[in-house]
Amino acid sequence: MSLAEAAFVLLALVAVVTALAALLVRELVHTIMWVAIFFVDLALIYFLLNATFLGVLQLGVYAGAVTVLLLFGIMVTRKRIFSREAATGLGAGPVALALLAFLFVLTAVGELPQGESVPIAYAPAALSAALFSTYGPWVLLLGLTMLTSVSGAIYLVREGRE
Amino acid sequence: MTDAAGLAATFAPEIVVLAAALLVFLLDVLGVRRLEAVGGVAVAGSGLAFLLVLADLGFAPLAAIRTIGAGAINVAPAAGASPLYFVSSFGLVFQALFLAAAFFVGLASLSRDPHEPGAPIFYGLLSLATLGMLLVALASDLIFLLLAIEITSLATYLLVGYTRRGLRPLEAAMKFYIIGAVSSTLSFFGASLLFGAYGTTDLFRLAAVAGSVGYPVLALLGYGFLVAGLAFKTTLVPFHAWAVDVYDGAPTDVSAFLAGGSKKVGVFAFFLVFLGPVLFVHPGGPGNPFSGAPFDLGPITQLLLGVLAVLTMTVGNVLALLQKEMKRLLAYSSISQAGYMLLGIAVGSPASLAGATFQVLTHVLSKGGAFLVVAGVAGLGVGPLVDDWRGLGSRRPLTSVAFALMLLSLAGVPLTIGFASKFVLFSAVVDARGYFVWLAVAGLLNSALSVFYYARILKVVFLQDPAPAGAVVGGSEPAELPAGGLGYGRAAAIAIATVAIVALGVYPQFALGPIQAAASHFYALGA
Amino acid sequence: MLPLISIVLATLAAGTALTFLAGARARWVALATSIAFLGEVALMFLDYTGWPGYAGTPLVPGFAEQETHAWIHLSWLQVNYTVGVDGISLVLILLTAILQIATVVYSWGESKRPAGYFGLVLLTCFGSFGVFVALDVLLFFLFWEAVLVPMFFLIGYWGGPRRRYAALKFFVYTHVASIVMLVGLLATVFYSGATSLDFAAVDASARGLPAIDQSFLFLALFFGFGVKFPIVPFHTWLPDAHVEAPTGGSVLLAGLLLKLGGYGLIRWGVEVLPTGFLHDRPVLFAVAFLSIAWGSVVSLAQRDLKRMIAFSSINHMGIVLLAIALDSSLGLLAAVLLMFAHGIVSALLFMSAGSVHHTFGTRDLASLGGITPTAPVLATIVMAGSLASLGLPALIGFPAEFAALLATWQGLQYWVLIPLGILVVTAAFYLWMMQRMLFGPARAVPPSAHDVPWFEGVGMGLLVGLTVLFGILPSLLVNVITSSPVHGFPGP
Amino acid sequence: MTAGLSEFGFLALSAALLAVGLFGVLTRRNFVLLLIAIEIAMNAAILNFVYFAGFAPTAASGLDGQATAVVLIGFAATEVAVGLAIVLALNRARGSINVAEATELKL
Amino acid sequence: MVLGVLIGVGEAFFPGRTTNVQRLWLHLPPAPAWPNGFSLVMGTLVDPLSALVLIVVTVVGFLVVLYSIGYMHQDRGLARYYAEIQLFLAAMSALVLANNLLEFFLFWELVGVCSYFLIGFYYERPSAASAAKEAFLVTRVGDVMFLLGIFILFDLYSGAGAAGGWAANGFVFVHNGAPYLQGLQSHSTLATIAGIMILGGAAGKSAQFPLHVWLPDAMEGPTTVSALIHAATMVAAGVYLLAITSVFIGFTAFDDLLIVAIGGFTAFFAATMAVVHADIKRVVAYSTISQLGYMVLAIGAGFTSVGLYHLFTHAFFKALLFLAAGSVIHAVGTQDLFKMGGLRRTMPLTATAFAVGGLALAGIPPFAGFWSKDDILASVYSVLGAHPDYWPFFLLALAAVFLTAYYIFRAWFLAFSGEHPRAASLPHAHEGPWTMQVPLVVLSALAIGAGLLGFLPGIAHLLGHGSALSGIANIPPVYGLPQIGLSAVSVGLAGAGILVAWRMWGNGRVFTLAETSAAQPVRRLLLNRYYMKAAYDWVGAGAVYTVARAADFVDVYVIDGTVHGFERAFAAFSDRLRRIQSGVVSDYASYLVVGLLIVFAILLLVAPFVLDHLGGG
Repeated sequence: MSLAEAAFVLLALVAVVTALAALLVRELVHTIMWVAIFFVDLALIYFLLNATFLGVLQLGVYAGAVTVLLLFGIMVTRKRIFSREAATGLGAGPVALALLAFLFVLTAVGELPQGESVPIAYAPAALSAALFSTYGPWVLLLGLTMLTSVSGAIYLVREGRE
Repeated sequence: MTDAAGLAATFAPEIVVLAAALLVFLLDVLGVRRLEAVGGVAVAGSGLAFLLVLADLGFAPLAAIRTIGAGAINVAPAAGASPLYFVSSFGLVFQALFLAAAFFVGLASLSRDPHEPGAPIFYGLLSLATLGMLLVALASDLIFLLLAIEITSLATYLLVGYTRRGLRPLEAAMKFYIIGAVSSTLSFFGASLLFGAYGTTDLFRLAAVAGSVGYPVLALLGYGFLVAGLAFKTTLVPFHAWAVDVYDGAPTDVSAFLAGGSKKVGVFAFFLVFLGPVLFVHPGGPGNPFSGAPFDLGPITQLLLGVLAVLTMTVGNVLALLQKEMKRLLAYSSISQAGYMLLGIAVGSPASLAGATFQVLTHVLSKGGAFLVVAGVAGLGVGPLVDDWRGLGSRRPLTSVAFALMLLSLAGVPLTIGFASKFVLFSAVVDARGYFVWLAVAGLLNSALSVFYYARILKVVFLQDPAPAGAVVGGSEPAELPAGGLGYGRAAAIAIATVAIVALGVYPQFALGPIQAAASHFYALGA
Repeated sequence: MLPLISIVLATLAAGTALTFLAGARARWVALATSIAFLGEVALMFLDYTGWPGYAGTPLVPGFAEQETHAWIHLSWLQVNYTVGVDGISLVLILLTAILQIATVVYSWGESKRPAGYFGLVLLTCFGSFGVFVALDVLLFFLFWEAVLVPMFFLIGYWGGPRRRYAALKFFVYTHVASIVMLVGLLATVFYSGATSLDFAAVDASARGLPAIDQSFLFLALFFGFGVKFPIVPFHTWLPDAHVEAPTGGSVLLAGLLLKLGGYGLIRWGVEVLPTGFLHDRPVLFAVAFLSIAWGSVVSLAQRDLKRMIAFSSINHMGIVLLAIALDSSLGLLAAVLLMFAHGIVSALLFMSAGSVHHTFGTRDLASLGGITPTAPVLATIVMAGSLASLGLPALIGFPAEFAALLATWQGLQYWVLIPLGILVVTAAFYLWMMQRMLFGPARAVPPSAHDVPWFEGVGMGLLVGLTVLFGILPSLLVNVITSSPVHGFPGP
Repeated sequence: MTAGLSEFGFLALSAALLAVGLFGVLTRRNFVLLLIAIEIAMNAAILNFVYFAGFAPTAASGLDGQATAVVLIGFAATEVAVGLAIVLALNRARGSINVAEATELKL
Repeated sequence: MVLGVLIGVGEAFFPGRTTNVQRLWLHLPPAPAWPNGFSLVMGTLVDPLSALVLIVVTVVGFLVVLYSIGYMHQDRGLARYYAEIQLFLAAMSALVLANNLLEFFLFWELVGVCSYFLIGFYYERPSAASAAKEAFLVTRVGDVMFLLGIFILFDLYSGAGAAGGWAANGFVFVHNGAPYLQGLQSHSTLATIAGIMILGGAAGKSAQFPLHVWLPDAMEGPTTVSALIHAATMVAAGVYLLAITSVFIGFTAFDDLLIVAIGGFTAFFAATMAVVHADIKRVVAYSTISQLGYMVLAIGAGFTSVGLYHLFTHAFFKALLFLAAGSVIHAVGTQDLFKMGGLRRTMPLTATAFAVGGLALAGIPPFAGFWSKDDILASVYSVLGAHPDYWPFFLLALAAVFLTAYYIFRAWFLAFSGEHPRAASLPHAHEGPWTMQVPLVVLSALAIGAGLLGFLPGIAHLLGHGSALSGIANIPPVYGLPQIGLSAVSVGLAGAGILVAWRMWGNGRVFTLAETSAAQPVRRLLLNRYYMKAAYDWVGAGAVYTVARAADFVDVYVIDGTVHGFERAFAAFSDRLRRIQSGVVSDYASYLVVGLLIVFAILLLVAPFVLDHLGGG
């Protein structure tokens, strides 16, 4: 097992654990902490996969912006910051469903691309150039989703009358 | 791609709608929030775009202003090029349908209470949602498709809750959002698995690669996730549960748009992903990964969609039978209608494609129209229950007759468009032979079943006398309806829809011709 | 040549629309439409037969008055507006015209939303006419369904206390049946590989289907048409619908709607799928005998006059089914004749039942009695109707029943004992009804009771006259029927 | 990385994240936690794109995957923003963001 | 009517002429199923048979109508009465003249309906309404059998025509001048059944056992109607049917035996019931049944013309009896013999007429009944050697002679002898107006002379030629000496009957059977008409109605109940299904995941399996 492999296993375990922790801890502020760690952890995996640009983006957007948004959401909706999520059982049904989904996806294990070599690294410059030429339509669409969400969300959140 | 004018020509309808949306927001920012102004802009935008699309489809009097040359339509992207979108006459047909729905809803909403706030955001989001739908109809790439769908989704989440008041709309928005977000996640996950399996997200390239390497489990899983994600939008059972609550809780005009418009996005996406370039045209492959037998994804998907279609029709109809609330009843009926449309996809012949598309047109006019009537009648003070509609036939005869025609159309009664479309659809399904005949039988039995609840509504509206004052059941029905009418905008929208229902019922060829042509073009793309 | 059928359709459609809009004058519009309709039907007869001096050979080979216009083109299917008549449909069209005018006249005094009432009556006749002339699967189905809607409203709005239940039941039953029928027809079209829905095309290609396919398809069609008949055990909508329907509704229901089933079975079942028909004949016979016996025996137990007549309709339509199932030309002739006869006679009976109800305020046979002195005209009409219904010679029912039973004997030998025996039961309940209601000391006669108003009398009198006319001169109809281009008939 | 373990490990990670996300959606009652669960699942999809981009057959398709991942990260943030807007509006209207309590619409 | 008499008389003077006039009623051009075309005709066939009966119908009809003018003058609804009578006479004449079975059946039904109307003339009386219904129903049973007989015959004859096709004129009795006689031998079973069916029809119309129950009840109608329809003409139509059938078609041996059996038995059976009844009209009605039995007996034994001869005479004296009884009823307002008495003093004409009728009925020479009845007995006797199984029925018929004489004179003595009416409340009786008296006189004359008319060459020719047509050319000269012994026996029996009647009832005596008498059960049995009416009522009103009620119950609760059951089960199921819409969004998400798993399962597991094993779509 190479070092990269070992790192991957470690990071993967951390990702799963933090994800579960984020959902299961009862202190909502702790949840945000776990989520932040989860996002950072994923960014590390992206680095490991030689996707530097994405790793950075993950750190900026997810670990940064999204986490702050979520924290904001929790703070606004809870009178006390350290309020606790009401204990809800795990439920055998949901667990079973999730496990089944997990197992179904795992059946594809024999058909993954053979990782003979290290992941290809792409120059961030090439990626950004492509984003504004070949993949321009995607970015345009992304812009439109943002336009939609911003205009609507602002209106929805805005208090009171016009 | 190089010629900006050419791009502008290609995207003319989308640009018009986007411009309308931006203009609405601009007016809002400038403080012009009058209903007539913002609504007028949005309605004019969708109307103009509608005409442009019709022009591009080559309708005789409009063809002079067509922006896309006939030669540029129905051309599959060249191998290697990755333009992410293309113009097909089939997509144009759907664009026309989407724009029609948007136009009707926008027009009808011109009659809303002018003092109620939120007109700019309503029309702005409506235009943006429409824009997303238009883009869906252009996609030739999975990610493009999914992102365009998300534009519509985000806009409609917000539309459902835009009144900001009242528990019901916000609860509906919450449910819509959660289920929608999970579904979009599943869709993207599916796309990622397909990307992993075939190394591309371009629909035409996917088809080409699949034709050579076959269907690994990874790809199957990817399609499975896509089915689930798109099924949410199309309200297939068991992905449907949100729809009833959302149609019920949303402002009724928004429900009309959801049922009449945005739901069809899912239908189109199904067409695009599972029919056109991808599956059925390139059957065969190396083999079944489990048994080693000759393996063909086409029949499997057909079976899957067939099962979902029957399940959807049946559950939708059965549950509609017991509904006491008008909007929820229509919502269930809308779910069952989705089953009919899926039937056309499951069969996957040019004929059934045309039939399903025609059925979509029926649904736009009839279900959308019905929700518009419900919204208008609710504005008159009639309660939410079906029983609250007692005796409306004698007090609002014209509205009631229009409503009746819409319901009869949904039930598939002759001389309405609903009959014509079901006829075309079912005959196409039967024509496919094999076990599809049983699908058609299931569809027909379901039609028979659906007549129960439509007839019940008609019975209440026309045959029962208005409840005496004071003996109000459930709703808060005043003894006398207020003198006011539905409003000119709404009346016009309902009238247009009704006329279309009858006219296309008597002479369906007018719509059927272009639809058939578009369907066969679409089918020819992958050949 | 004039496109007579389209002209009739246009007349009826325009008349219906005008009637709906005419408000208080609706009845005059309806009457004018009916007279025009009757006149046009007379023209069609002239055109078809070249009366007088008709010798049984139509001037036009095959379907007369045929018109074809393209309607819906699908890449895999051609749908046309194709209409035409032959002797069988012509006779039933005549029935439609007669019943329409009789119903309009009879209902002259309708005061509850007359415009709607008369409009729906005309609409029903419009649909029936369409069914009889349609020679295209889709067009046929379209008119078929178009009959349901007005009848639904007629029962549901103008009906008795349980009208909504009855209307819904009627609608659901018949709609389910017509769906099955449509499945059957479409499956026939597609399995046979026909690329057009025209009768001629479907007929030509479906005859080549293998027997087992035809058998299943025919069963589907039989169910679809059978519920309209109605066949036991799918008949329970009929008594309820009749009991609750207004008189005009009952008249059209019994007189016309039930005939649609018979006509459909002959035209689209037996003609199109002859092998399947032969294959399924045992089922038809069983159902026919069951219907004959059941309708008659159950009507014996009824207290409600209309319910009793409704069950007797089941009995008579059972004989129609039996006659069709015999697969003989005499049987087919008998079936059509019987449908015509039953159309007139059941209309007459339901009208008189309606008049009894108007006059005496009840249709309960247990409480009615001795109405003859109060309402001699009504009593005479009831008697005429009953006697015609139980097959008295010189009235219209006799030639039809005679031919049906003779054909049964020829086809089935001693099985004829069932319908023959049931004739006695049929006679029994009519006689019992007359004894109960018309004779004996007067009971339950309200002081305000009077004989029928003139318009009801005229409406019923018209039918009585026709009952006698066609009873004495059945050849007027028979020659027209047998000139149809139907297998086994002399044809053109 | 050699074949075998890492493939399995990667697929296990991706599937596990999806499963955890779905599990969270099914069991959590706090709207914000639901948002988090959805994001976890979304990250599984993004991870897929990044991973498959790394082993894509051609450079063009590798760029495809990475570009998709970029767009999806952006989209996820947008989606969360809309979700939070609904959270806030709901909180204002109901005083609670427990999704299990919002059952005005049912049957 | 006058025309009818002329035709009949004309026929008598131009013997052997057969006039067959017919017009096409219904014609179908040739078709695959009927290569020669197919036509039904309406025609009139005047031949000796029909002429004879036509004379009866018209003469009696005329007299009865005349009588009605006086008898009915105080009734309401006279227009209806006369219209119905005229309709009846027209239909009856047409029936007699019909030249084919279909036409015959048509008018057969019409006279039945007229009978129905006229029995129910006093429709306000529940008993009248009920009797009318009963008459129609019972004859309907016979009609249905008759119809089946027609079908069978039609088939046989059409089979005899074009091979496998339909004969051109399937039903006509006389075709090209010759009767249809061929074709039956090869279908003896069918022919036998056809004969039985026709006998059934005749039994219904002519009130033969076991379909006789309606006739006594039919006396609810006006007496004139009883005289015309239920004594002279319509009830004779059944006999006429048997006659023409035997002439033109012929019965098989078994059928003949059956006809003899029914005729002979009915003759006796009806007479026994006449013995005990107190209603003057009913007594006469039973006697009608009994006399019809004689006619049937004769026809069954092969003596068609003899049966018709009795029909001819019987029509007159039975009409006379009824009209006389009507005269009594008209005068005293009751039909109960035990309330009458001594009427010969106030109503001498009527008493005489009734006595003449009674003597004719009893068969005392030289009254009409003697000739014809004796002829029957003699002719049957003549064939006993060839048909020993006719013996019992011959004896029954002979016994009936005694009973006949007894009951009719019992009636006479009860009504006319003695000093004064037994019931004091009776109004003072008097003779009716001349319109009633003239028919009595004329009919009395006929009752005396009609038997002798048989010796007239014209009438004899009618009879003789009828028998010649029948092809059974063995009508014996029955008035000859060989039968004188038999005649003596029958006249003796009749005289004994009269004597017994006089002993028991003469001079106002009233015979009362002791309560303890062993004959009491027999009397009750007879009074209750052998409980046959009760049994029929039980079957009709009880059993059939119960079955009908049960069927109705099944219809409402089982058939419709099944429908409603489905509806309810469906509603319950649907309600359960509805509850999955819980309103909790987490549940919706879990449905979504379930759906995802279903999709996977189908894609990965089910579909490949199905497609592998079932060969794909």
